Parts: sequence; structure tokens; C-alpha cells
Amino acid sequence: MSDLESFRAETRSWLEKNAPSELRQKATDPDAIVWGGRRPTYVYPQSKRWLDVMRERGWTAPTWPKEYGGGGLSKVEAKVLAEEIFRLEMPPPLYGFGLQMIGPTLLQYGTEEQRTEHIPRIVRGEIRWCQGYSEPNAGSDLASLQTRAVRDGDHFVVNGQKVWTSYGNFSDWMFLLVRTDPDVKKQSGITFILLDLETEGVSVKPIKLISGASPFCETFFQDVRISVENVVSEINAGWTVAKALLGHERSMIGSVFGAGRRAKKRTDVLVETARRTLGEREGRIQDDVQRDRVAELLIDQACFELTVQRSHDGAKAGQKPGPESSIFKVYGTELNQRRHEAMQSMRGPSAVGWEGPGFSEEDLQQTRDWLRSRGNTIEGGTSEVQLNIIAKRVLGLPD
Amino acid sequence: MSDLESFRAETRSWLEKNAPSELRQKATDPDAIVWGGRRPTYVYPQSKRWLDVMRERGWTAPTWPKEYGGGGLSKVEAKVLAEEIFRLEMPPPLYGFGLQMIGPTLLQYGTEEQRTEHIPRIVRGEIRWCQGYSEPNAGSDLASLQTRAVRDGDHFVVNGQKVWTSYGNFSDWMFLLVRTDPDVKKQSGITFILLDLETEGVSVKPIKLISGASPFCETFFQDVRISVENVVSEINAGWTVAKALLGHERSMIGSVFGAGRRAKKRTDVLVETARRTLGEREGRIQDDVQRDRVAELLIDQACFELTVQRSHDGAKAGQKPGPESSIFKVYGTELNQRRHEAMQSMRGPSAVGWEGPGFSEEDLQQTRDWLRSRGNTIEGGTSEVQLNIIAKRVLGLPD
Amino acid sequence: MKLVLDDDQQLLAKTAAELVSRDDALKRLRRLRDEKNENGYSKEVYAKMAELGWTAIPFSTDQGGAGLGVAEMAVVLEALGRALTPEPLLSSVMLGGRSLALGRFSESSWLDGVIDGSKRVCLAYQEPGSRFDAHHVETSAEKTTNGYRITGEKVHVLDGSGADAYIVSARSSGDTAAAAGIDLFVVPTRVGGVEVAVQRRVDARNAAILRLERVELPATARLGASGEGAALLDSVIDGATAALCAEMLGSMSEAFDRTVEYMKERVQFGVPIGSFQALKHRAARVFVEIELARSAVMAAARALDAGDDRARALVSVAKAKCSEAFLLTANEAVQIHGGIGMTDEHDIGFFLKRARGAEMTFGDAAFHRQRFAALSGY
Amino acid sequence: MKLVLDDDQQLLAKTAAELVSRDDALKRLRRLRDEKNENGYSKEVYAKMAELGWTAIPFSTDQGGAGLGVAEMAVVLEALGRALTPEPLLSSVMLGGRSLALGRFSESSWLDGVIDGSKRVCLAYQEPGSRFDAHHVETSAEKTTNGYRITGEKVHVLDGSGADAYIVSARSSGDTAAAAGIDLFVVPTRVGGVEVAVQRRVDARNAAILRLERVELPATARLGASGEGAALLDSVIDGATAALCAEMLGSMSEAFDRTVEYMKERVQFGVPIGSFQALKHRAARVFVEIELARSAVMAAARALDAGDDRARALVSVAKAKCSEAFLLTANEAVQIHGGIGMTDEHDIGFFLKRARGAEMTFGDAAFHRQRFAALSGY
Repeated sequence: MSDLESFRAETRSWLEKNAPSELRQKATDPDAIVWGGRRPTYVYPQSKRWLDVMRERGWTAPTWPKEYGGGGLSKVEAKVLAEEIFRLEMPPPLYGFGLQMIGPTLLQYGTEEQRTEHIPRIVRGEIRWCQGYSEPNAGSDLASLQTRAVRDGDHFVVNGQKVWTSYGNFSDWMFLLVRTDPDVKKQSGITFILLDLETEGVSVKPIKLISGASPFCETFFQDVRISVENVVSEINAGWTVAKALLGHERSMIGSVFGAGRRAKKRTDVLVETARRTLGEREGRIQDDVQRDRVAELLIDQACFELTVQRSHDGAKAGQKPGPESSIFKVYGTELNQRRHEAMQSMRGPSAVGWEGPGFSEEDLQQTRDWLRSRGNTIEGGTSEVQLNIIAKRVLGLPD
Repeated sequence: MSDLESFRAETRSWLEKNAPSELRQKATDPDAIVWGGRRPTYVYPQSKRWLDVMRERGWTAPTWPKEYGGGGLSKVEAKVLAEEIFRLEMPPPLYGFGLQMIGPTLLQYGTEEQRTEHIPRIVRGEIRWCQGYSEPNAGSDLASLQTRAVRDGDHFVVNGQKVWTSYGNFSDWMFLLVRTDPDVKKQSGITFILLDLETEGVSVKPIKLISGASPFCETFFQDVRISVENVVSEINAGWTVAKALLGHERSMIGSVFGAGRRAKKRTDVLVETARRTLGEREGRIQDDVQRDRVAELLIDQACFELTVQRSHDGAKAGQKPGPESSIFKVYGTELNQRRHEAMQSMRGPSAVGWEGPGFSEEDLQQTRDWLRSRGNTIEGGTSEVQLNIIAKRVLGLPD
Repeated sequence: MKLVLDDDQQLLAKTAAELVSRDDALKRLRRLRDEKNENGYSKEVYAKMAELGWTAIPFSTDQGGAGLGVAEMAVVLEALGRALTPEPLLSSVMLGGRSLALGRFSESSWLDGVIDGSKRVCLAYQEPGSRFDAHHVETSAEKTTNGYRITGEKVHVLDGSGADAYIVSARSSGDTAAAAGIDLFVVPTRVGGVEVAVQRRVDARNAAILRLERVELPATARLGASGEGAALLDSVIDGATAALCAEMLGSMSEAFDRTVEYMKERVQFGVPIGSFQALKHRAARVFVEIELARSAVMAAARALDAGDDRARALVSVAKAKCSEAFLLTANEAVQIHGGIGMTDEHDIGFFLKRARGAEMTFGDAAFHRQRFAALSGY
Repeated sequence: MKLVLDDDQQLLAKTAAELVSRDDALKRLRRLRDEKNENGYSKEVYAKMAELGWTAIPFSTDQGGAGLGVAEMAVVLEALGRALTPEPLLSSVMLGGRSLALGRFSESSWLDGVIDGSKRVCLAYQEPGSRFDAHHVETSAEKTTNGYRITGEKVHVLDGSGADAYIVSARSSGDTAAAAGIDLFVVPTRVGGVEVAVQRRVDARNAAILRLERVELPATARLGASGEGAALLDSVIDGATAALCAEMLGSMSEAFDRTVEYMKERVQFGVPIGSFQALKHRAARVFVEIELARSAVMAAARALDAGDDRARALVSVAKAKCSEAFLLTANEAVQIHGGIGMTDEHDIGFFLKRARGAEMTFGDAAFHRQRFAALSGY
């Protein structure tokens, strides 16, 4: 038995013993997502146990170094672990911007002190992170951000405002971009810094969306003092760090609409909605016009998933990463919107429901999801920005 | 009986007597179009008689002044005449750029001598005109044209090249734009001038299109001498004349795809093609998906025709003309393309025919018409230029 | 048929635009929504509209109306649509009132009330299983010795909360989707067996579910001759559809104007975003679609008023085009507004929600394409 | 299934790209078209392809082939598609040859000839009434004492002019569109009763009409077991469809690259037209579509080679996507090239014409959407 095979066997038996059976089959259940933080919540009580056993082994971040509490697994081992978790259809033990975004960034750009302070707490889910990038006047043109940080001894004093902070009201720390030099080219005067949101002068206010939900916040800074030790990389070198992180965010958002179980579920929901609302004969959607539209969407979905797969396969085969993140972002989000528009059409008069009575829970949720989907092509870099990136970086078209 | 009623009665009886019966019902027959010129051709022999009797009365240009050979009719009388011609489904007695474009321009901008020389010959169909605007490096950016005209006494000496001259090889005179001052803003150094194509140094070469037809020519000028008397309006003021004429061209092209009998015929061809290629049941197109597409196209067609009508009704009611010509150009041409794409889809494998055997005449013609339609969004100002115009002039969006 | 506003129509448009500019309807709509107001409109503003004579527009002078037509109603509703005005003009006049008028209802006090704005009469014709087919009627009308006994459920009753009476479609014979066998009945809200439940719509408009449990009606409650119900319903809904299209036209025009304004103001990368050619071209295309929609709306209204053969087909042209043009406009409006367009605090989202609500009223584009094809004989 | 080229496939791609870059196929295609050449390809170039082993690719080593698959054929055809290369690799290998191989044809000299390039065998399955339905077969196969008697007409026979033999679908029983009752037969061109007429296509590719008048065939002329014809036809056409998609992918990639190049060169208003954002965004969208098409083509070929359950559905995904992406690319290419793109003298129009020709081969996007839906069970 090879090392990898024995690793698989051990992992499997360990999971069989330690993965709470109540969470199995819940891989895509949004309620099974655990965000951690100082005030953690668990919809399913077993989620806490699942986090506990996994973080003990560092398996919330399987490939991160052991010295910072990570799993220390090789890529192939981590893949085996993922497959075994997938086999049981377990949800991930922990999720969030700490694991997905700031953790890898600190491993790449952080000081030893920063890593020692933050990485273990991310791995253990003790701190929930959020992102402070956009501002009211710095959307697509992010580099024009105006939140000022003025040096005062060993501290920066920060004044300004951030918007579109996902779950800012539930988070403990924020990584943010501040302007430390207003007199140079806009990209050159930006610093990437870390902030404990319990610091004096920070206030957070949720933003209500057209869908009725409030997943984002505005964050205001009034004379907030941050130690210079919290600067990641150099002062005024924040744009480089931010760009690395943005590419990561784009693929995250794109891949959410891409392959895997979520995509499968989305496919099923579309077909089921068509059958339910338009009628079926032996499973065949009755309305030929809408059936054609469903097929068109699912062909595009298949092409998109295959492109995500091709990108992964290419990366594994050592090909240089291409413009995938922009492609995935622009296409994945628009595809999701087209899917929601199609389902609204299929649902007919039932698509106008906001609250009961007279509308099913499913109808109400689909209406809100449709409205939410309109934001997909705006957040994380608008479609227009992605198309600009493709035109410039891939096609080499002139400015 | 009012004057107008008696005019109608007289016109009707005159037409009954003089309109050759062989041409009745041929209002939309392309073979019934007469272009006139020094070497006129008549597919139907009766077309010559029809032109003769009409031009005697100046009714080839009913509203033009009698002193230049026109009909001298009022707008309402001209409308009555058009209705009576329509009643017999007669083709127009004469058609072309003389009547449609250069004639009205000379009436507005020409000198008395120019009018006396050219207008009567246009009315009588003795001279066929063509347009010399575009150049290989001056397409959308027409004002960058480079054909040089250098003053030499009472003449200009012209050197350069024009492209996209419609029917240049069948025409007698050309109205063209030449650069008379290369040292000022590009729009300010252009002159509008008239040229007899039999002048020494002019050569004309047809351009074969992807559809196989050659309705356009390239025209080359080598030391061509044109008397300064042929300048229309002032020297270096040609851009103003050209713009007036371009607006006219746009509405001409747009309205070709707009209302009236041609539109009706296009509608019928689309529905008939659908029934013929996809099958029908009691007239209903069998394929629901394509039927939906036909309905979508014909709804758009109806909206477009109604917009053309609204523009005309508005003009009659004294409203200032709006951005109609650009709207008609961009939408009418794209609609025609969409219609051709739809018919290609309906025809399936029969859509690939270029010559017989195995393809019907109708199939072959539709394939060539499809290819020809791709040029509609390029000629007469590209769709992109029209959209720029709408954005700037109508919406007031900044440069 | 002339596709221009005559002098009287221009005056009407001006009056309506003035009322709209004085009265911040969108603010009112937002407040009523947040308060979960059951009626979803202001009685005072509606009274003002009645005072201006708008509730009388499409009724003959014999009936106490203004003797005008759908074209004039369209002029007013386009102006109201600009501000997403929620007052129930469309429902009470074009649906309720027109049903009473076309059905020659004997008890004239109802139509009088609609015309002077003191009463609201709503049309209850949709059912849980009917989707967009007005001839899908499961509600039963059982003949009794003195009249009829009605049982069934109606949904999506526009402005149905707080109405004084309902025009209810019910079936005395025939299959569920047959045109034959349908009659329309006037059912006052206070009659026994009537139950009204408020529905909450995405566009914050007033709507209700109407449950009729063995509702006893006299024979005189029926509109028109027996069996005329389906034809009556078709006529009434066609008129209301043209009027709704005019409202949609106003709404999409406003959403578009706000977007173009925003494109001139919003600066990114040091320039107004309206200077970006890709956005310019998209805005120009939206503009063209709205121009086409305007022509279709004007034509449909005038064809209905003239009793033109093509009227029904033109109503379908208008509704198909307006449904798609409004959604396109609203989607582009939110996208171009960016993040702020996704917030409930900003008004532009109300236009997106209304685009969906209006699309699903009287048939969406797909439905009207099919209807247009059928009416055109292919 | 891995969506990457392995080392051997990369080498094959390189070889094919080299041949294409040396040989100006588009110029040849134009010349052959203008000469009205009946075969529409160069025998010398085809011989060169056979020499490189391309005609042997998808056949097992037992049969004298290279033991490779559709994925490798796709690599070669993508390269050929870049130059709109007209040589009959797809028809003779993927249609004719694969029919012989899968049908286990007894007379091995035919397959040998296909593999060494000395013979061309074409598939004649379409009929005037069949549109895209390969099971629509009116051509009759009447049983005789010694074999079969075939009568019927086949159209759109790819590369059918100058072929040495045809695989003909014919029906011995069943309704016109039934799968049961179809058989495939090998019909040498020189057999009595066979008449071939050249068809002229918009894309200048070789095609023919085949008329069979009481053609007498021995029993051994049948491919596979009796009644296997429909299944055999489906398999062969699926493989050829995936291969055609690869060719289309190459063609659209080339049309796109030329357009992007033109956008960088062509100056209007003092700047390259590629600096206009509206054109940039459109080019970026075309790029994305081509990327998606590439993934679908690779997946379909690999699924076929692996005998994957999803193979047929993936073939439909690929053909639907490639048909639309190629047309989109070609339409945008002509539009962006402007006037010059409309001239016969410029090459870009050949891509537009080929987009249409390829779309209508083996089913267009609408056909494959329906097939995909049916295969997916909805």
C-alpha cells in the first residue's frame, strides 16, 4: 500500500468516526456553513463538534504549514482529504474570508509576527475577517479610494468610509486599503492594513438590498488608530497586495457559479421549475419554446463548467494560468442572471410574490434570489471591468 | 368638388389612360425600376413609355419647381398623385441618386446655373448620378478623406480614389467630396463638387461582394480636371452639404427596411418561408420555437414601421425632426439581418446552396440576400457610428 | 390613425405631468410599502385625480363620462408611470368601470361611483391555475331560483384590497378553459361569503386574493347577456393592457432618464462613466427600444379607440414590446448604477421590481408573441 | 477525462500547424472555387496528409490504423480549420472510413484505401426531405435473391464528387422516420445505376447529389448486422460531428485572431479602432464564447473516445455551441472589418460562408438543443 493509499485509508476511518452523522448529506446546505469568529453561531449543533475535531488536526486549512496550526498536507494529500469529505457529503468545517483570502495573503506577504498572530486564529475559526476595499466614490475605479491614514508615531490615524463590506456586522477584523500618500499616482499611495473592528472610532451599518437581505455593510472610521505593525507588505505598496487578492476573489465568485454540486443543484432547480410551472409529459417540458431556452441555458452551463475544469486540468498540467478569473466572473454571473430571468418567466404571475399568502415559500425565495442575482455582475469587479481586462490583457487591444 | 378632388379625378383618369397596363401590379418588382442615364436599360419595354409620359408632366419629381422641369405640385397634390399611382400598383417611373439625393441638394445649395444645367436632366432621367464619398482609409471617419483637388486657374486637378460608389459603372455624373485645403481641421478643408465621369483621367472598377453581386465600384482619379463652376456651395464648405445629404441617405436606407409594401412583402416572405420549411397545420407554423421567433421579428417589424409612421405624422404635425434617421438606420438594418438569419435557420441544409442543381432559385436568392444583408449595418454609416450619434446628439452623453 | 398627440392630449399630458411633479409618488409608495399599508395608495391623491376628471376619461358622456378614449387614459397613465404612482386608476377605471360600462350594468350607482371616484370596483379574473389565460375559469356560477350561487378563488386581483365591489368571472358550463360558459358578475364586497386577503407583491402594488364561498347573487348581478362573459373580458382586458403599456412606457422612460443623468454625474477613472463608449452604445440601444415601445403604445390605444381590426394584434405588439423594453431598461439601469442600484435605499430598484410586476400583468412577452402569431394566422 | 492536450497531441498539433502555415489553403480554396473545380481540393495535399498518417488516426492498429481517437483527429482538424483547408479528411475518414470500420465491412481493401489515402469513401445519408434527421430515409433497399436493390436520392453528400464509393443508408422496412428498418450499404461509384451530380455550396466545399436507380448490390455490401444501420449511423455521425466542431473551432479562432489584428491596425478618427471600448467589449465576449466552445469540443471528443455515457449529450453541447459561436464570430468579424469585409476579394467573408456551411452540417444549434434536452430527459 502506497503512502497515499494508507493516508486515504486512515483519513476515511478517521472521518467515519469523527464526522458527525447529522451533517452528512449536507454539503450544499447553506445552514451548515460555519463562519467562526468571536461570536460564532451554529445552526446545527453538530457543526461545532465538526469544527473542533477538524481544527485540532489543522484540517480547516489542510495545506497550510503545521507551525501556524495548518494541516501541513501536500497538495495530493489535501485532494484525497477533499475526496473523502466529498464522499460523505460533509460540509466544510469552516468557511470565510480568513481561510479564502487574508490567510493566503499573510502567508505570502505577512511578517513572521503577523503570521504567528493571525494564522492560527484563522485556522481555528476564532476570528472572522471581512474586506474593506470599495468606497462610495471608488467602485470600479478602486484605486481612487480616499480613506486617509495619517502617520502619528507608531500609528496611523484613519478617517473615511468603506462600503460593500460582506458581513461586516458579524466580523472581528478587517483587512483594508487606505491612502497613505495622496501626492503620488493613485495606485502608489495605497497601504494594505489590518484592523480589529473593536477599535475605538469604528462603526458598522448594514445596507439593505433590493432583495430585502442585508449581507453587506458600510463601515465608518473616525480617528481610528492602527499600529504600523498591522501594515501588510510595505507602506504604499498595498495595491500589489490588493490585486493579488482581487484575482483570487474573482475566481471565488466565478467558481461559485461554476462546476460542482452547486451547479448540479442549479441545473435541477431550473428543470424542476420548468416542469412544475409549464407542465410535463413523461418528464418532457411541455412548452417547446421554454424547453429550448432551458436547453440553451444548460448547454451554456455545461460549457462553462467544462471551461472551469479545463482551467483546473491545465493548471495541474503545469500550464500558466490564463485570463480565467475574468472569464469566469463575467460569464458565470451573467449565466446565473439569465437562469433567474428564465425561471421568473416560467413562473409567470407567481414571480411577483414578495410575502404570503398566495405564494409558496419557493416562489418567494426565487423572487428574492432573482433580485439578488442582479448584483452578481456588479460586485467583485463589474462585468464591464472584466471585459476591459480581457480586451487589454488577453487580446492586447490598445487603450 | 374641391380643387383637390378634381385633381384626384383628373389624375386618376389620366393614369388610367397613360399608365401602361403591363406594369400594373409591378410596384415592388425590382426589374421594373428605371434608373435612366445616357445608356438607359428597360427590362420591361413599357417602362420607357411610362417614363416618357410621366417626365413630360414633370411627375418624375412631382414637387420640384416647374421652371426646372418638375411637376410643381403642392405636397398634398403630390400625395394624391402617389396614392393614385399606388392604387394601380405602378412602379415609380424613375429612381436614383439624382432624384433622391443630388437633385434636392442642388435645389438647396446649387447656383442658378447648376440648377438650370442639371435639374431638368435629372427630371427627364437623362443623367444617372452616383456618389463619391468613402475612401479606403475614410470609412466611418469620412472627414479624413484624402482625394486631393488642387486649384489650377479655373479648374481643380483631382487625384485620388473613392470606394463604395453604388452603380458607378452605370453612372454618368458623380457628386463627390475632395480635399481642397489639407492644412485646416479635417472637416474644414473639404469641397463638394460635380464631375462628368467621361472626363479624362477617371476610371471605374466594379467591386465583387461576398454575395457574388457587384453593385459598388471603386473610382480612380488621375489628374482629372474639373471646372470650379462645378463646386456646390462654397469651396471648403463641402462638409455641411455632405452632412445634409448623409442624413437624407440614412433615412433612405432606414426607410427601405421600414414601412410600406416592401415591409409587407418581407413579412410575407418570412411567414411563407417558415411554413414551407417547417411545415404548417391550417396555416399555423408547426415548430413552436421558430414560430415564437417569427412572432418576435414581426412584432419588432411592426414597432419599427409604427415608429417610421410616428416620425412622419410628427413631421406633418409640425414637430421638429428628432434623431429618427439614426434610429431607423441602426434598427432597420439589424432587423433585416435578424430576419435573414432566421430564414437561414428555417431553411436548414437548403441554406448552403450557391448554385444548382439541388437548390431552388428561391433558396439560392435567399442565401445571396442573407450575405448581402450583412453589409446593411456597414454602408451608409455603420451601426457603431449611428449609436455614437444617438448617444451624443440625443442623450447628450459626454465625449 | 395619427401617431401624434392632439392639442387636448398635450394639455392632458401637461396637467398630469404637473401633478406628478408636485406629488412625490415614489416616496409615498416606499412609505406605504414600509408601513405595510393594506391599500397601498393615498385616498386623498386618488380623490384629486377624480377631481381632475381622470376617472371619467374612457366613459361616454351618456354614462356621465368624459367621452374620451384609451388614448387619453394612456396619456395620463404614462405620466403617472414616471413616478410609479400607485393610485388605482387603471384597475378601477379600465378594469372595473369599463366592465360595468361595456356590460351595460343595470345598477348605475356603481359606475357613477367609479366615475366620480367615490367607489372602487376591481376585476377578479385570474385563478391559481390560469396563468395568463383569462378563459381559464374554475370558479362556478350555479343557477338558483333567484339568480346565481358563486364559489371559487381569484388571485392577483389588482388593487383588490379595500375595493367596494368585484367583477368576478365564473363558469356556468363548459370545460375549464372554454370561452363559452363564462359570465361576469358584480359582487359587492359586503355580500355574504366574500373573503379578501391582501397579497404582497414585489412591486409593492395593492393586490388581493378573493375567496367566494357560495355567494348568493340576484340575476341582475350578471353583466351583459348570458354567455357574453368571455368576449366582455377580452375587450376589457385589451383596453387595460394598452393602458398598462402606457404606464410601463412612462416608468421605463423615467428609469432611463435617471440612468442617463447618472451616467453624466458619476465619475470613475477621472471621467463621467457616460463617456465610456460601451455604456454609450448600450444606452443608445435602450433608447431605441423605448422609442419603438412608444410607437406601439400609441398605435394600440388609437386602434382600440377606432375599433380597428388590427387592435387586438396591436395590443399584443405593445405588451410584448413594453414587457421586454421595460425589463431591459431596468436591468441596464441597475447595472449602470452599480452597487448603489442594488440598495433598497436607492429608488432605481423600484423600477426593476415594477418591470417584473407589470410584465406579469395581462400576459408576458412570450404569451403575447403567441397571441400575436395566432391573430396573424400563422 | 482530462481537458488538456497530452504530449503526443501537442506534437500532432504542432505538425498540423506547420503544414497549414506552409500551405496557403485559403488561396487554394479560392482558386478551386473560381475554377469551379469539381473536387474542390488538392489530391497532392491530401496525399501529403495521408503520408503524415492523419487518414489512419481513428482506426485500430488491427485494422491498420494508428490506434488513436477522435481527440487526435480533433487536434488535426482544428489546425486545418484555421486555414479553411478543403481536403476531405473529415468525410473520408470520420464518415466513410469509420462506417466501414464500425460496420466491420468484409472487403478490407476499402478501409485499407481510406487509411492509406488512396481511396475516398463518402457517407450519403441525407435526403431532400430529411433536414437533420438521419433516420429519415426514403431510399429503399429491396431484398433480391442475391442481395439488395437500392433506389433513392441522396443530397449534401460531403466531398461526394470524385469519391470511389459511398456508404448509403436505405430502408428495407418501417416508416420514413423510423430507426428500425435502416441499413447501410457500400456502393462503389462504378456500379450500374449510380449517378453523381456536383452541388455548389456557399462555402465552396465539395458536395454532391447521388441518385441510385435500381442499383444491384450483393448481400455482402451491407455494413453490420441487418437492422443495425440506424445505430451505426448515429455512432459515425456523432464522431464526425465532434471532429467537425474541432474544425469549426479552428476556423472561428482564426477569424477572431484576424479581426483582433485588424482592430489593432485599422485607424479611424486618428486611433486604432481597437481602442474603442464598445468594440473591445464585443471582442471580449466573442473571445469568451470561443473559450467555451473549445472546452466543449475537447470534452465531446474525449467522452466519445472513452465511451462515456454523456458522450452523445456532449456532442450536442459542442455542436450547438460551435454553431452559434462560429456564426457570432464571423458576423462580428465582417462587421468590424467594415466595407472591405463585404468584398469577395478579402478572405474574411470565406469564414462567414463556412460558418453557415458548417452550421448546417450534422444539425444546427436548434436541432442539437432539442437533442440535448431529449437526451437529458426533459
